[in-house]
Amino acid sequence: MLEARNLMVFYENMLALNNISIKCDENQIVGVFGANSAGKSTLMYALSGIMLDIQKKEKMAGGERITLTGDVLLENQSIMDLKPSLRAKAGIVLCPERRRLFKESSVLENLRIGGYLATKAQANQTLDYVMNMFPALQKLRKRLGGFLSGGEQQMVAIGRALMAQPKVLLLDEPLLGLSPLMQSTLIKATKVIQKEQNISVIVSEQYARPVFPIVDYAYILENGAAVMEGTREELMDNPDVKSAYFGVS
Amino acid sequence: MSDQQTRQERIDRGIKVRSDGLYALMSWRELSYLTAPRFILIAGMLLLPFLMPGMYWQRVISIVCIYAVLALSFDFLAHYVGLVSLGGAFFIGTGGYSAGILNSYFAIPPFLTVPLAAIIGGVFCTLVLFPCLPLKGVYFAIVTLMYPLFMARIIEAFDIFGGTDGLIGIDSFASSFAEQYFVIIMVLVFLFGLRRFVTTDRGLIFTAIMDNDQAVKASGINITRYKALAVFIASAMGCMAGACLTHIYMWSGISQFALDFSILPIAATVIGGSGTLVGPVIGCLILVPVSELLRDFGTLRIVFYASILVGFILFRSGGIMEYGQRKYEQFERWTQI
Amino acid sequence: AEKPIILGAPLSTAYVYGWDAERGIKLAVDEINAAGGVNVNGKKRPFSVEVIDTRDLEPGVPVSEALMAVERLILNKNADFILGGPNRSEAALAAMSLLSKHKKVSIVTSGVLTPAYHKTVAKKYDKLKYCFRIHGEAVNLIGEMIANFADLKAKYGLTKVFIMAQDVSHARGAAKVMGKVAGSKGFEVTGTEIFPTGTTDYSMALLKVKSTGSQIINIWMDMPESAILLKQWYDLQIPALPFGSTLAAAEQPGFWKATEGKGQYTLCNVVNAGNAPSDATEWTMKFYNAYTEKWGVEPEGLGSSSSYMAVYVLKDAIERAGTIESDKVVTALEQTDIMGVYGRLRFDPKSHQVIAALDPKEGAVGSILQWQDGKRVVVYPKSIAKGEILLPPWMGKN
Amino acid sequence: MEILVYGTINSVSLALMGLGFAMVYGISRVPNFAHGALYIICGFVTWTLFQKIGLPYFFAIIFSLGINGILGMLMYRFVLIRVRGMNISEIISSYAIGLIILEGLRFGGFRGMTYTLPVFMEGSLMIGGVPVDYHRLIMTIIGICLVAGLWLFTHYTKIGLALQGMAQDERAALMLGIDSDFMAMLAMGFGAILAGVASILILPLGNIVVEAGYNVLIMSIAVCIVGGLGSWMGAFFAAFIIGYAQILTVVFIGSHFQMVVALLAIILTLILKPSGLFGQQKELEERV
Amino acid sequence: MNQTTTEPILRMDNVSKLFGGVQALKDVSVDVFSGDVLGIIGPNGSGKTTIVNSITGFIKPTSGKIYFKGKNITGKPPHKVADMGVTRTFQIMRPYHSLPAYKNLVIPLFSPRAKRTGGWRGGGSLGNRQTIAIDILEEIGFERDSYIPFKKTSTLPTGYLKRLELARCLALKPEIIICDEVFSGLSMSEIASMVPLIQRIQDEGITIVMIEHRLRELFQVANRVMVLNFGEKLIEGTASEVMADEKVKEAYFGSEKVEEVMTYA
Ligand SMILES: Nc1ncnc2c1ncn2[C@@H]1O[C@H](COP(=O)(O)OP(=O)(O)OP(=O)(O)O)[C@@H](O)[C@H]1O
Ligand SMILES: Nc1ncnc2c1ncn2[C@@H]1O[C@H](COP(=O)(O)OP(=O)(O)OP(=O)(O)O)[C@@H](O)[C@H]1O
Ligand SMILES: [Mg+2]
Ligand SMILES: [Mg+2]
Repeated sequence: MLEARNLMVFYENMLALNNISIKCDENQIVGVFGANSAGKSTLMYALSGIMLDIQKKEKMAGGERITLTGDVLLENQSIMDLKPSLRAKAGIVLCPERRRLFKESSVLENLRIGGYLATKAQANQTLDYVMNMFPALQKLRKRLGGFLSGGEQQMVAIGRALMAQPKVLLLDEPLLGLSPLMQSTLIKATKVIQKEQNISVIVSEQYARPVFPIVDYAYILENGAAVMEGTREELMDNPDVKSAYFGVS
Repeated sequence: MSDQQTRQERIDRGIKVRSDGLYALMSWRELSYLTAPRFILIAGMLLLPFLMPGMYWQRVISIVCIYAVLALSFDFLAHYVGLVSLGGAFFIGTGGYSAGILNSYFAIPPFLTVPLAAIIGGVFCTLVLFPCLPLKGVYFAIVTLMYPLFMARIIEAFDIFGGTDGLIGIDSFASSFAEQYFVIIMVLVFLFGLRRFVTTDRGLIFTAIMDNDQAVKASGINITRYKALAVFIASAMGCMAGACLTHIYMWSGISQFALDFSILPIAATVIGGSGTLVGPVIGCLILVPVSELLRDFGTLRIVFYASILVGFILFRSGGIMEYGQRKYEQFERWTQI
Repeated sequence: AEKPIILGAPLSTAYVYGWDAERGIKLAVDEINAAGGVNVNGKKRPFSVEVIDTRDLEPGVPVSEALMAVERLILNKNADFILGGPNRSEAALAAMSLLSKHKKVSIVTSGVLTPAYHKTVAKKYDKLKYCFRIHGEAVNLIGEMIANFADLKAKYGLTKVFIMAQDVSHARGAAKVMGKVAGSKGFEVTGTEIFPTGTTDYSMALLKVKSTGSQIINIWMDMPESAILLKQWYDLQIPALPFGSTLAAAEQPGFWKATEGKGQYTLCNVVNAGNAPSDATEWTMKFYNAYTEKWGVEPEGLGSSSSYMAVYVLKDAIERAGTIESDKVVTALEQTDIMGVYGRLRFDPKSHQVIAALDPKEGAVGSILQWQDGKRVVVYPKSIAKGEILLPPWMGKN
Repeated sequence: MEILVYGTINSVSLALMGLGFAMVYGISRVPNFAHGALYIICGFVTWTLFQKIGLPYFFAIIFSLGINGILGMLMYRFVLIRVRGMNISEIISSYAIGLIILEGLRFGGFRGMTYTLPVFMEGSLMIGGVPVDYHRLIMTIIGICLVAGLWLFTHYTKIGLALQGMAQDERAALMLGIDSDFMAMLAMGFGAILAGVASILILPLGNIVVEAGYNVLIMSIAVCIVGGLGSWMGAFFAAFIIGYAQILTVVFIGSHFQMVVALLAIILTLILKPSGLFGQQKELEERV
Repeated sequence: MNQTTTEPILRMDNVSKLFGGVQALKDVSVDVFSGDVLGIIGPNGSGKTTIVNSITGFIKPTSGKIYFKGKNITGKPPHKVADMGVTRTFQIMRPYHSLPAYKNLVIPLFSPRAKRTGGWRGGGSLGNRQTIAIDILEEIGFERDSYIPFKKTSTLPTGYLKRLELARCLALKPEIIICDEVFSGLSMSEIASMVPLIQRIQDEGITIVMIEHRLRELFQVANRVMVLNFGEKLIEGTASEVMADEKVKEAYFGSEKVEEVMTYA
C-alpha cells in the first residue's frame, strides 16, 4: 500500500532520518516506536509530504536548509514530488502530533473542514460515524477548538482526519496526554475504524504498550534509523524492546 | 534522482562557534574577524559627511540617520519585544512638536530641546500607549497606526500649536557640521547601545515576553511594566529623531504625523534584515538615498521606488543582513550523501 | 551663450495648482528666451527651469518631502530663484525659513491662499524678506466676494447668505471671517455648514438652505467632491445662487463634463484674471491664447496667470537690479510696477504681498466667473467682466 | 431620524470598504495594504470601459470586477506568495504594490476632478422626511446582502470552510488536502473583487480620485480590526459603531471632530475589547 | 512521607468556573498541606488544568476562594501569585524558543522573587545569573559538557523541555510547584529519571501538586490523590483508596483491570 524506500532527511547538517525503509500493506496497522526525537514525526511528515511544505517555507525565509532524499510509493508508484494536498487526495491523511486543531472554529466546523475532500454524502455519513465513535463530542459541537482540553482535541483531530476519507491514516503520537480510559477507547476505536473502513494505519508512539495489542507489524526507530522491525510476536519476546518500550521491568 | 544524491551543506567558520561568548578569543586574526565589520560600519558612518558631494547630500545623510533611528526603534519593539508598532509617525510627530514647542514657546536651544523632547515625548507616548499594551500582534499594530492620525486630527480640530500651519521659524542646529555629527553619533550610540542592551538579563526578558508571555507571568514578572519600559525606550528614540527633524527643517507641523514616517522605517527594516538592529540602519542607508536619486522622475518616482522595494523583498526576503551574516560566518560546499 | 539663470520650481505637479503653475512658468520662460533672454547689465542671459514634484498636495505625504525638494533645487540644482510653490499653505510656510537660510528669492505663484504667509513676512521682515507672493490671498477674495454680493443685492435683492466650507482649517477660517464681514455689510448669514473632506452627500444641507430661504450659497471647498454639491443643488433645484470662493472643482474646464452640465449658473472665484478669458489688460487675452495654443488646454486652476507673470516680474526686477544677487533683487522687486496679465503689479514693501484692487489700473484684479452653457464667463469685477450674472430660472420668480 | 438613515448609510459604505480587507485577512492572513489601490483602480477601469470604450455600464462593471479579481490573484501569485507568513514583509510589499498602482494611475493622467461614474438610478425618495437618493438605498441593500451572503458562504459552503481552515493553520489544512496556495490566491481574488464592488457602489456618489485610496485603506483596516480580525460580522458591526460615531458627532459636536471621534471610537473599542468585537484571538492565545 | 502540619498551605474552597455555559469546575474544595505531594487525576476535560489556572491566577474563578498560607489569592494576577511562591508548569509547553536553554532560566532568576530569595541554588548572590542557570540545568540533568544547555530550545527533544519547565519553577525557589502533566510525552527511561528528581524536590521541602495520567509513577511519589470528573471532585484519598473506588474505575480506567491500566499509561 504505502511504502518508503531509503528515506533520508537532513535539517541543515543534522541527520534526522537515516536511510529508512518501511512498508505498510493493505488493511494493516503498522506501529512506529521510538523515544523522543527518534524521528517519528519527521518520518510522518516525510510520508505525508508536509516536509515539502516545511522545506519550501524554510527556503523562503532563508532559514535552515532541509534535504530529503529517497522515495515514497503509494500503490507502487512514486509520490515523492507530489504536493501534500495531492497526497491527501490520493488518500494519505496525517493526524499530526499535538493535534493542530483549527482553534477559532467550532468542533463541528473542524470536522466539516476535514470533509473538504469528501462528497456531501460521505461527509455526513462519516460525521455520524465519528459522533458515535466519540459520544463526548456530541455536547462539544459548538465549542471552539482552541478551548478544548487535550483529550477532547485529540478526539476531534482523529475525527477530522477520518472525514478526509483516508486510505492510509497516519497517527503521530495519538495517545499523548490522554487518560487511560481515553487511551483504550482510542486504541479500540482505531482498530474498529481500520476494520470497518478497511484502511491502513501507521501509528507512531513513544511507548509501545498501549498500542501494541493492535499493530500487525512494527518498526523501532532510534535516533533516525530503524534499528529493529518485525511482527507483533517477534518483537513481543525481544527482551530489550520489552524493557525499553513496554516498561515491563 | 542522482541530482538529489548531493546536497549543499553550510559549515560555520570555526571562529564563530568558539566566539559564542563561551570561549576566549585566540588570536588577532580572530579578534579582527569579529571586530572588523563593526569597525567598518563605525568608520564609514563617521566619514560619510566627507564622502558626500556637496551640502545637499550631506543633508540627505541627516535624513538617513533620522530614519535609521526610527527604524532601530521599530526593529527593537517588533523583534525583541514582539510589539509590532506602525506608529513611527506618532513618535516623530510627538518628538517634533515637543521640540518645536520647547524651542518656539520657551526659546530653549536645540542641544537642550532634543534630549528634552526625547524624554517628554517618550513619557507622553508611553502614557498614551499604556492602555494598549495588553493588545497583541496586529491589533497593537493597528492601534499604533491610528494614533498619529488621531493626534493630527486633534491638533487640527482644536487648532493648537499653530494648527494646520504648524510651528515655523524654529531654530536650526548651530552648524551643518554639528547637525551631521549629532545625528550620526545618535545612530551609532543607539545602535550599539541596543545591541548591548538586548543581551543583558533585562534585555532577555523582552525576548521572553515576545516568545511566551504566559510563562513570564508564571515566573513572577510583571510583563506590563516591562512592555511599558520597552515602549518608552522605543518612543524616546523616535521622539529624538523627530526633534532632530524639526530642527533640521526649522519647522514642525501636523504632517509630521504622516503615514510615510511609519512605513519607510519598516520597509528599511524588512530589506535590511529584521531583528538584526544593524539591518534597519543599512536599509535606511539604501532606501533614503535611492528615493532622493529618483526625484528627477517626478511623479513616476514613487512608482520606481515602490518597485525597487518589492524587488528587494522578493529576492532577499530574509533581508540583506541575514544574507551577509551567513556568507560571513558560514561557507557552503556540496557533499555526497 | 551666457550662463542661464536657473529658476527652481517646487510644485506638486500631480495637482491642478501644480501643473498649471508649471505650464505658466514654462510658457513665460520660452517667450522670454525667444526674445533673447534677460539683460543682466549688458549680458543677455536665458532662463532655464528646473521642476521638482513636491507631492505636498497629496495626503499622507509629510511636508518634509516638499522641503527636501526645495533644498534639492537650491543645493543640488543650484537654482538662482525659486518660483511657484510649494503649493500647500503649510509647506510654503515651512519653506520660508529654509529660503531665508539659503538667501534665495522666492515668489509664490499658486495655491497658497493663507494670509499667514505675508503676515509672517511682515512680522519677520529682515529674516524672511526673500519671500514674495504674486497672487491674491483669502482676504482679497473675501473683499471681492462681498463687493460682488453688494451688486447682487442691489440688482436682485439677494441678502440671505448660507456658508458651506470644507473641514480644513484655511477654509474654516475663511468661512468664519466671511460670515463676520457679510454680517457687518448688511447681509443675513442664515447658516454655516462644515463638511469633512470627502463628503459625498449634501442634500441635508441643501434642504436647510431652502428652508431658511437663503439666496446665496457661499462655498469654500477645494475637494473634488464639491462637484456633487452642485449636482445635487441642480437636481433639488435649490433657489439660491451657488457662489464659490475657493471651489477648485468649478475652476477647471473639466467641471462641465464632471457635472454633466449641472454646473450651470455656478459662480467661482479664480483669484486672478487671466485664468479665464477677460479683458483686464491688453495682455490678458494674449496670455490666454498663447497658453491655450501652447498647451492645448485653457488655463486651469488659479495659478496659471500669476505663475506666468512671476517670471516677467522677476525678469524686470533682475534687469533693473543689473544682477541676480539676492538682496539687490529683493529691493528691485519691492519697486516693481508693471502692467501685467491681471493688472498693475506692485508688491507691498512690508509684506511682499501683491497689491490687489478692483480695477486693473490700480492693482492685481481677481476674477469671478460663472458657468454659462459650458463656458466660463467672467462676470466680475465689472472692469473686466465679459458678461452678466444669470440667475437659474427657478430663482427668477420669488 | 436623519441620524438613523444617514448613520446606516454611512456605516454600510464603511462596511463595504472593510469587507474586502477583512476577507483577505481572515482567509490568507495577509494584511492586504493594497486594498485601497484595488478599490480605486476598479473605479478607473470601469470609467475607462464605460466612458472611453463605451461599453454598456453593466458590462463595464462586470469586466472591471473581473479584471480586479485577476489583479488580486496575480498580486498573490507573483509577490505575496514569496513572503507568506512574514507579516511585516507582507504589509510592506502589499503597501508598495498599492503605491505602484496609485501613483502609476496618477502618472497615467488619472488626476483632477473630472472622473465620475453615473449612479445606478437617478432621483430620490423620502424616508421619514429625509431625502435619500435611490443609489444610496441600492448601495445599502446590496451591502447588507453581501455581508449576509459572505457569512453564509464562509460557514456553510465547503470552499468557505476550507478557506477558514487555511487561515487558521495552513499546514493542518494541507494535511486535509486543502491546497493552501490556491486557496489564498482565491481569497485575494475575492478580496479584490469585493474591493471592486465597494468602489462600484460608492464611487458614483463622488469623484474617482487617487487620494481616496489611502483613506479607504485606513478606514477598512480600522473597520475590520475593530470588528475582530477575520470576522465579517464583526467588521459589519464595527462599521456601524464607527459610522454612527461619525454621524452623531457631525450632528451634535461639530463636523470637524468627526475623524477625532471616529478614531477615538476605534482606539477605545480595542482597549476595552483587546481582540475586537467578535475576535477571540486573545482568549485563545492565553488558553494554557 | 512528610507528616503534614494542621494549617494547609494551599486551600481551595468551593471553587467553580464557568466558561460561557460550560461548567469546567464545580464546587471543588481541597486542602494541600506543606510537604504534601497531591496527585490530581481525572478524565480529559475534567477540569484539571482549569484548577491549575485558577490557583495561579491565569483565570478568575466564577465563585469560591483560594487561600495560600491563609492569604486570599483569588483573582490575583499570575505574576503576583508566582511572586508569593506558587509556581506551575504548562501542559502545552512553549519555551522561549529563540533563546538557548540556559537563558530560558535567566528569566525566572531575574524575577523580583528570585532577587529576594536568591533563587534556587542561588546561594543568595545572583552575581552571574547565566552561570547559576547552567548549574541548575546540570542539576536537573542537562549535561553541561554535552552542549545541551546551550542549544536553542526549538531543537531540544520533549524530555528536556519538560525538565526545563520544572527548572523554570525551581529557579524561583518556590513553596509550591504545580505540575501539569510533566510526564506526558516522555519515554520510559526519561520518566524513570524524572521520578527521583521529583522526590528530590519534595525533600527540599517544596510542596507539589501533580496532574498526571501516568499513574504508576504518580503513585510512587504522591501521598494523596484527588479524582476529578466533569469538574467535580469524585474522591480524595490515598492511592489504594482511590484505585479501589468504583466510580473512579468506570470514569477513569474504563472496564480494564486496574493492574493492567497501571502498567500502561
Ligand atoms: N525544524 C527542525 N530543525 C532542526 N531540527 C529538527 C527540526 N525538527 C526536528 N528536528 C530534530 O530532528 C530530530 C527528530 O525529530 P522528531 O520530531 O521527528 O522526533 P520525534 O520522534 O517526533 O520526537 P517526539 O517524540 O518528541 O515527537 C530531533 O532530534 C529534532 O531535534
Ligand atoms: N477558555 C475556555 N473557554 C471555554 N471552555 C473551556 C476553556 N478552557 C477550558 N474549557 C473547557 O473546560 C473543560 C476543562 O478543561 P481542562 O483543560 O481543565 O481539562 P483537563 O482536565 O486539563 O483535560 P486534559 O487532561 O485533557 O488536559 C474542558 O471541557 C474544556 O473544553
Ligand atoms: Mg514527534
Ligand atoms: Mg489539562
